[in-house]
Amino acid sequence: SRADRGDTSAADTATDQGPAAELRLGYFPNVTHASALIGLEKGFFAKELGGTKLVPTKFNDGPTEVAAFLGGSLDAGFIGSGPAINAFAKSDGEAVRLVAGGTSAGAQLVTSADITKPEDLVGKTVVTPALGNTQDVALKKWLVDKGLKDRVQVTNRENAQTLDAFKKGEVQAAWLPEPWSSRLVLDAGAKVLLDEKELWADGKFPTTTLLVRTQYLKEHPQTVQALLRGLLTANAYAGSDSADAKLAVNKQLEALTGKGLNAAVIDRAFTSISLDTDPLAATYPRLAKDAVTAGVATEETKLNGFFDLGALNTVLKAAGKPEADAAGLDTK
Amino acid sequence: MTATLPTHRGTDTAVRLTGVRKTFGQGTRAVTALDGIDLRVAPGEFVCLLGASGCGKTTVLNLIAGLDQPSAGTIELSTSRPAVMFQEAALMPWLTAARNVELPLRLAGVKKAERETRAAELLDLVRLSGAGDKRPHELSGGMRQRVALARALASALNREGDGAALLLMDEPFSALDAITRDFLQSELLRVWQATGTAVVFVTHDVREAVRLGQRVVLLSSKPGRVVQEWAVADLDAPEGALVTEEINGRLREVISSHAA
Amino acid sequence: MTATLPTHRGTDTAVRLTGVRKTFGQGTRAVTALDGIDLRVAPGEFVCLLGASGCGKTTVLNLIAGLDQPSAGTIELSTSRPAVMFQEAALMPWLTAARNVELPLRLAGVKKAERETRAAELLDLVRLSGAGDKRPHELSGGMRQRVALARALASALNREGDGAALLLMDEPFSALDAITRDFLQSELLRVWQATGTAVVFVTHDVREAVRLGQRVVLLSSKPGRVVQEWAVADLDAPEGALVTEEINGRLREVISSHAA
Amino acid sequence: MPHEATAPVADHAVEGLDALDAPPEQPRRRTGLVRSVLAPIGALVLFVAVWQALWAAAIWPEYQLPAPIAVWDQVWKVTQTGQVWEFLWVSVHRAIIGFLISLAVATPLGLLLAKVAIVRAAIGPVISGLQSLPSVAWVPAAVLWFGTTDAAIYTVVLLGAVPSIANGLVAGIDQIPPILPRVGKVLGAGRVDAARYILLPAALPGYLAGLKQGWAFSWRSLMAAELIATSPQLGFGLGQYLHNGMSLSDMSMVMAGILLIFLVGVGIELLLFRPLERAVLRARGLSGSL
Amino acid sequence: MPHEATAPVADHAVEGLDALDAPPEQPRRRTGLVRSVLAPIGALVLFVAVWQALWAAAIWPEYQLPAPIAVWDQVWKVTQTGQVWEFLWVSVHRAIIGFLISLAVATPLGLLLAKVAIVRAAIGPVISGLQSLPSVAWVPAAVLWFGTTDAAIYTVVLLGAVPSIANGLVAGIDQIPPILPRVGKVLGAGRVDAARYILLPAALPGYLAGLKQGWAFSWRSLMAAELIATSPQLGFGLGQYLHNGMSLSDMSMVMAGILLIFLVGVGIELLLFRPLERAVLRARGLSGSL
Ligand SMILES: Nc1ncnc2c1ncn2[C@@H]1O[C@H](COP(=O)(O)OP(=O)(O)OP(=O)(O)O)[C@@H](O)[C@H]1O
Ligand SMILES: Nc1ncnc2c1ncn2[C@@H]1O[C@H](COP(=O)(O)OP(=O)(O)OP(=O)(O)O)[C@@H](O)[C@H]1O
Ligand SMILES: [Mg+2]
Ligand SMILES: [Mg+2]
Repeated sequence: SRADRGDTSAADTATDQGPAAELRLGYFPNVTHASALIGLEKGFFAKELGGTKLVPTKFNDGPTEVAAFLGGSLDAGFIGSGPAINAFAKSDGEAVRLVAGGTSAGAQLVTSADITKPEDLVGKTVVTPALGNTQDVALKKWLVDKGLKDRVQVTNRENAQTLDAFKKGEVQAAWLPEPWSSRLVLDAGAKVLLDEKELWADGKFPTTTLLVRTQYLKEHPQTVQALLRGLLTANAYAGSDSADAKLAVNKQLEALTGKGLNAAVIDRAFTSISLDTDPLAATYPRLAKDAVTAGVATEETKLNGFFDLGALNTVLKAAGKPEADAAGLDTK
Repeated sequence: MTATLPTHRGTDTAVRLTGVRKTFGQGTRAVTALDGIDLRVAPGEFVCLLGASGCGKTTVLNLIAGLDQPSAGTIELSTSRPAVMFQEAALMPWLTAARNVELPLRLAGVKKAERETRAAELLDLVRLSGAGDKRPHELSGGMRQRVALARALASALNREGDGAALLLMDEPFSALDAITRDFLQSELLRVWQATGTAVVFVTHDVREAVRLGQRVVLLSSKPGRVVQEWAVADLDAPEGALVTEEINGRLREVISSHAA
Repeated sequence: MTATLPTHRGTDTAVRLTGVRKTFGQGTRAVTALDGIDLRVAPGEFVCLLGASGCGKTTVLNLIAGLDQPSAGTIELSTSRPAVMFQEAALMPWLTAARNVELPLRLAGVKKAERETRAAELLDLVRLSGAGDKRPHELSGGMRQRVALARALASALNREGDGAALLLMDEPFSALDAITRDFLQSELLRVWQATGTAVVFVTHDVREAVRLGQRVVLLSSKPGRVVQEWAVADLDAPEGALVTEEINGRLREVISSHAA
Repeated sequence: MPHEATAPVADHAVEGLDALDAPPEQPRRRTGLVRSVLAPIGALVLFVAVWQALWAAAIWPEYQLPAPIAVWDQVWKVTQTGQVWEFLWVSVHRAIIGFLISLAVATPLGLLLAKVAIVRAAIGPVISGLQSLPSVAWVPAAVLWFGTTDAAIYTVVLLGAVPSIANGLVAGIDQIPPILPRVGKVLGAGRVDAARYILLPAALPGYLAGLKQGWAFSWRSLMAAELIATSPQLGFGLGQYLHNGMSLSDMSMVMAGILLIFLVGVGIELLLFRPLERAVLRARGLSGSL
Repeated sequence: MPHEATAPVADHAVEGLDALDAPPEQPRRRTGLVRSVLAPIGALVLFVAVWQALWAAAIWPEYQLPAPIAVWDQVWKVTQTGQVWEFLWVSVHRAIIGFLISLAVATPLGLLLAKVAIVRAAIGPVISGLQSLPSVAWVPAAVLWFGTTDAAIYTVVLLGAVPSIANGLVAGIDQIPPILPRVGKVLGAGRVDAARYILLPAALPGYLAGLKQGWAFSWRSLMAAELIATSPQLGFGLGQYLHNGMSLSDMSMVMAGILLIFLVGVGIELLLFRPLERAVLRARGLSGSL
């Protein structure tokens, strides 16, 4: 039976097999996935990957991307920190490893003008994108801290719907990632009640991260390193030539969804996010704890072994940059 | 079954067909079933229609009933809606025998209790008193035909002040044994006499036609035309046998002339 | 239609029913249609079944054909599959007349060309040569019945080395005019003599039964039982008329005794 | 004993359809009872056994194929906390209301489509086209127009179920042997009477098939609507439960959600449609293998 | 002139079904032609006119009710860039393949369900239950089991369409007058022959209704499945286009997506099912108001 055999998954026995023939890379058509969009638009990934064929796969939501990871049909992918933790937890720490950060910060609690302090939210409904996603956890934790937990309703809606509902006055408050918080502010006249940055030391917290399937990471570390080099290049490009980077992001968005964002929204969104390969590992235990506090999870996810920053640090070292810290979460 | 209804012998015809033609289908597949039919049925008259299989008898009844439109010619009726008994039983498969008989009464808005009594009487008349709560698929072929007869009679007898009544029957006794058939023939005659309704009766049995009808009309086939008519009211037995012989001979002629 | 098939008079019965009972439904709604039927048909014999409407004739044929199972008693057949002509035409509405006739041949794996020739021959036999490409709903009632007859004959004639042949017919001529009926009776007799198939033939026409059959079997009704049998092979006209009279009388008795 | 329990429901439903003269149920044979109770249970046991065996063989990792017991635990958990009754109540009552409204709209529509040639030519294809639009497509539009209210949900349900029921009725009417409406006509049925006493009962077997599909569409559309549109006003239904399972990437929760949705579907089939269908077909001597 | 164009398709489809002995079409009357072309166009014009009037009245803001012309612009845009052909190709070819596989699976399944009492008792309710599961519910499971491949998409489509087609066939077979299979039996049809020569053709009108519903389910399910992901392997279909409109909360894009999906549904109905249905019903003298 299953119990006697124990779970020896393929990942444990995998060995280095050199560069892969193919890299299936997941991402969203979203500003918080800017590194991915820039890297793809400018060909940074393809260049570094050389002979490895890059297969970009666009996802519409985190859970589907997680399913693709768990089903083995995705090798690497940009994804929000919430689903990333889920992917790790639901596979009992097997299926995936977090190899680098993607984007940090870029989430705000925006409200209608008549709400000026947290207490004004009492009796109102606050919207977040999805149950258990990064913003959902953050909002619920914040409500607990403010002692508003039972006096404020939280509900989930697709971001696009939230925008329309806000315009119609059905919704007065939402905790949203970029570019949606910017769209609410610029297109619908919302005010920022709280920037999530204020809740974190240095204003840094993970929004998008880069996951790799554990087995892939063990079999093709060189390919993962190539991907990370591409990511560094993309981030560097965004830092040095941000106007063109924004253009690149918008081009991708238009190609992927048929329509770009207007310039003001992109500009505002870019000011609140930062593209950084540091995974901010130290924040994860708090994220895991917050999920419990927020009532989204029943027990704290054990994150030991979640991080595998070997490839990242090799690449950073080669580039002469400081290594990233796994905060002790890289071992079981 | 003693219902008597006002008879309407005031108008001079119950049905009149003038130069009626009926063609089914278009183009090369067109079939002319009837061509130049002229027929007049007086109020209260009992007319039997004879003819080879496929000559157009059913088509004539359908046209009179208003279920089909003639391709040419005119049809005049003195009643708005004749009662019809189809060649098939055509019972509603979801209704019991009794409910099938009640259906025309229900459509005419007759109250439930009265409906039930009348249906029971009619089922009795066709010797199916015990089968009222059976469904069509539980009945034999002949029983189904008798239910259809009872239904047609229910429809025929339930007409108040609606011009001259008219009953169209398409081989109503074909699936019955000789004895039941004899019995129902007498019942039909009784009902006919009591109500004074005009009847157009299709049959293949020449003796039946001579026995029941006041007039026998013979149709030819391909296309159907009126070949000959015989007045057969009030004949005695030997006369009847003679006419029967004659009609049979004519029928044979018509059929073989067509086959040739 | 000159197909001759090997006759199988070797076995001593074509069909034997012993103590057959058939009850429809359960509990209070149960109807015993047949009770204690004993009947033997010799190979090549032509047996006519008579009885009041609803007495169980169709049920007997269904049991012999294996379409229903008897509630008690046994049924032995020397052929694996008798040919059946149902009381209704039961044509496949999606097939033309010719294709309907071809159907049994198709099921027996006969080649297309031969199928078509044979179907054309049979349609000719029932005087429907021109109607082969019509669909059932375009045919008159009598025409449908004749197509069904042609189909049953196709099924009966297409059996090679399959025990003694058996043909079951349920009022096959009821919707036909006298002349066509006469003609088809002769054709049926011819086919019967040529092939030596046993025939069980249900009819309401006593004269037809006496003319066609070698033996006439009378069933009583509610429940159906064999009341009496008459050997009617090779009678001349006056003898035939006498027997017909006798059978009619007996039938009348049976029906009125039931009604009482 | 789902079977015995169904009898009264069936009778009741049949009474409600008295207009259509559906008959009382005939006495049922024991083999039928045994078969209709044991066979589905047997199928279920077999299914769970295969699942368990596959899981035990550990061909797939746990997160791809959760153990049956893990799924059962999820169901048990919501049952224990009583939440399941809330989900079921919220979803089922909505589905039933939606279905009934659809029925009321689709029946006259179907009659019109089937009997009035010009209506059929003009909007027949539109109805079929509507049927092929996924419910998810309507959700954002419905929410935009009606807000996250019950109105939005019923809109989505109606857009799913009405075309399906109407098409089922049309198909049923198309198949009526033409002699029956003719009989109705000579017996004196006007347009309304013909519909009530001839067309609807004659089309009932096909109509019922359409109703089954219509119910499936209602229920699916409702789930789709609940998956996407959520708000405290709307309550917490099965679709929402499933959605939460998906958001948390919790496979056993997803499977528990699927299981619950599926059980409602099967339950309605066994408690409502199966006996109705059986009664209708039996009354016409169309028992087949029922 | 959709109508004239359909004739050859119909004939062809009928030929393909030669087994079922569908007949050649009968000559068509002019009024029929006019009616079946003009009536839908009239309905369309009326619809657009009402929409335009509502929009012009400016009762709702633009983002709730875009102008017809704005939607048309979106359609025009994707047509100009040629993208629309890609969407259509990706989606339609997948839907057709999925539908054909469903057909091949559902037909024997339906026959078994209809004719083998134990199979019906055991898995009949399961099939109906499956039908009531929303396609979106299967998406995560399908991705988990089959990855982001066509296999996942076809799984979702099959789970939607197979039960629907099978149930349609069962309903069709249930309604066959019992005399026809009896005739088949006495004419010497074995189980397979009976299915091929009697049951399937006799059930054809009901089966066709099931196929229509099955097609609707395939197409809807496909739209739901296309929300999974886009990648070079999966291509970019109509479902994705619609989803993009939703995530951009661009109402005119959403409506353009709905319009395209709807047009495909109507197109298949007009080009395939309508003529087929007409031919089948005509051949049986069941023309009704067709
Ligand atoms: N499926 C059934 N369910 C219930 N009762 C039935 C069924 N089939 C036949 N019966 C009953 O059995 C009896 C005999 O029927 P059957 O059809 O054999 O009569 P029949 O002799 O062929 O009559 P007919 O000359 O009118 O055709 C009838 O009383 C009928 O009501
Ligand atoms: N709907 C139809 N389409 C095409 N031809 C038809 C149609 N109805 C009847 N016919 C043809 O019209 C002719 C007359 O048919 P009708 O049913 O009136 O005959 P009938 O005299 O009643 O014959 P029977 O005594 O056999 O019932 C037949 O040749 C038949 O094929
Ligand atoms: Mg006729
Ligand atoms: Mg009989």
